[in-house]
Amino acid sequence: MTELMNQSELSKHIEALLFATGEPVQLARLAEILSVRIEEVQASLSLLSSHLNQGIILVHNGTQVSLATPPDTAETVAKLLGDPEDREVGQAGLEVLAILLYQGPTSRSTIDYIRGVNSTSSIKTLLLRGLIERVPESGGREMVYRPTIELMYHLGTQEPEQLPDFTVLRDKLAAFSNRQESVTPTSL
Amino acid sequence: MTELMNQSELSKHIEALLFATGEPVQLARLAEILSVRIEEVQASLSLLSSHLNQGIILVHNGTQVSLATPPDTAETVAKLLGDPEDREVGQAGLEVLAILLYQGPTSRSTIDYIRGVNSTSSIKTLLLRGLIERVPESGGREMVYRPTIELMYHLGTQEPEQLPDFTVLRDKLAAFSNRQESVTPTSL
Amino acid sequence: MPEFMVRVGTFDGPLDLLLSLIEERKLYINEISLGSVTDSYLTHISSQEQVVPLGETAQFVLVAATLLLIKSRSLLPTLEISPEEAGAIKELEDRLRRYQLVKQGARLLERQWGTKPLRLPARARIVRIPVFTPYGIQLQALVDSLRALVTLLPTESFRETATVTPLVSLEEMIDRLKHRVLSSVRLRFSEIKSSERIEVIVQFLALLELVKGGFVVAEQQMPFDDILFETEGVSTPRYGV
Repeated sequence: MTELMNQSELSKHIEALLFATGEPVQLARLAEILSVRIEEVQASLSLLSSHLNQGIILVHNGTQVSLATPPDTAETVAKLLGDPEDREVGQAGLEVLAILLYQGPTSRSTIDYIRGVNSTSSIKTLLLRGLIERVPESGGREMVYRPTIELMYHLGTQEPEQLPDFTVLRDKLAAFSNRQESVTPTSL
Repeated sequence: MTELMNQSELSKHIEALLFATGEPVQLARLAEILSVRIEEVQASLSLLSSHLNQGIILVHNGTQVSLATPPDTAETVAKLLGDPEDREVGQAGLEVLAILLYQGPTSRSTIDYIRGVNSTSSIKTLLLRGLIERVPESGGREMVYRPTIELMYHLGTQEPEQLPDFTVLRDKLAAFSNRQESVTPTSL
Repeated sequence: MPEFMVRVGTFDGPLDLLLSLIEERKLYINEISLGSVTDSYLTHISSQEQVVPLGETAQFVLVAATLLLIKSRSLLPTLEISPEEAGAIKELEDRLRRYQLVKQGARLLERQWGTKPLRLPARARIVRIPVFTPYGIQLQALVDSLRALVTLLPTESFRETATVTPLVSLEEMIDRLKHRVLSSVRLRFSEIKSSERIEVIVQFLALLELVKGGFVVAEQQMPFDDILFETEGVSTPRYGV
């Protein structure tokens, strides 16, 4: 059956899959189940995103995708289900998240260098809460941390790009990270 | 806010509500939450039904309504959810079950603390299988997880106290999780 | 010298402390502002008597060294600095600017956190799995997994710590030196020099402040030679002042 699916069919099946599992799914897993290439999954996701009605949105972080309710329905949904467990994140944790969201995947040593202080325990807590994950740097041998889809839910945003002041902060931070690569960090 | 909702807004909020609860909802309950009359809920449901994308459908029996996946996606959905590999509880799931059986009802943060890793997806899988349930902590406001009767059937045990090494293992777990209470998380 | 109240105890590393000192004064990050907060920085880390991890102490002291370099340069405009020293100053400024951006981002995230959360289904949709399956749960496997987990539970560990040696603040040192110079009229730097490296730098800066303030005059015969201080107005013949 799956061999003959066109993009609209694919998008329909992806929607059903995401709806039925109710949690984030790896793009690679979708491709496997539907016997198509990841590129086709991605194309179908764009299609799906544009066809979704307003009460359900698509959330993604690059490798994972899920359906969720949009931020402006949060209040109504809380009336039916109560407020979600939403423990606060401390200042140190917020700084680590800001680095990962606005600057992109970052190694622990770079996080320590940027904050001027050891971030091991903040990183550990964020990992425990499923807000960040540790993955091999793309094309490199170093391990880097990056935001999970779970983090997007708490921030009420479909993707990091929709965060306030995203491009401004990202570009300013990028200017530093390019410069830093060429300098040996002397003080940490 | 809800007082000024037009039909399209209503339909959006209903969609979000149905998506978030994951189970059938009484029309009367929707009307109550949205502060509108049942007739308006019904009208918005027709609108919603016509606007839904193909991968999710509206199921409706007169007094209750829910979202579901269309029949022609069942095979694909079964591949994701009914995958024998997925059906196994797995090592992570066993650990969560063991903690709940030996320690008694436990919050997610304590489960995470004991296992040293995030347990969200294991917990969700166990919930889905009906092996554990989520209930309010007795006398508290926190939500805790506990084993279901169905789990006891699977194990062929009438009560946790009959499990092997019950007291020894329970005491070790208790000693460890009590330590968590006394530690103030400093960095997060 | 203006007095500033420094909040004690809650700073997360030297950059956090330094940035808040600069932001309290509504200054831009540059050499001048860094020079102007040096004293407060030193006061803060010297008044900090709580136990902090060894690694962090080193971080605070490293930043202190760069600040003292900046301060010396502002007091002695002719002071030559090496390319590495210039690099260290530039690096500190860059790190602060970058950290300031990160804090901006953190504030935005804090404001947004949990206000309009996206929701997933509370309960996974019920998909009846047609054939009864025991989910692979066997009592033995379950007990084994718990036994293994219990042996892996971490025991309490202690972090390597060190107490920050209280440093003498610049103001304090100026007072102390003023007193000593005034009472002994003439003084050699070697006579009062502390054995602590950071403290020597503070002493040196304090003496420079005294010179700048016109309390004492200083004389050094040649570079790296001992420095002679005496009270202004002492009736000994002076040359070249």
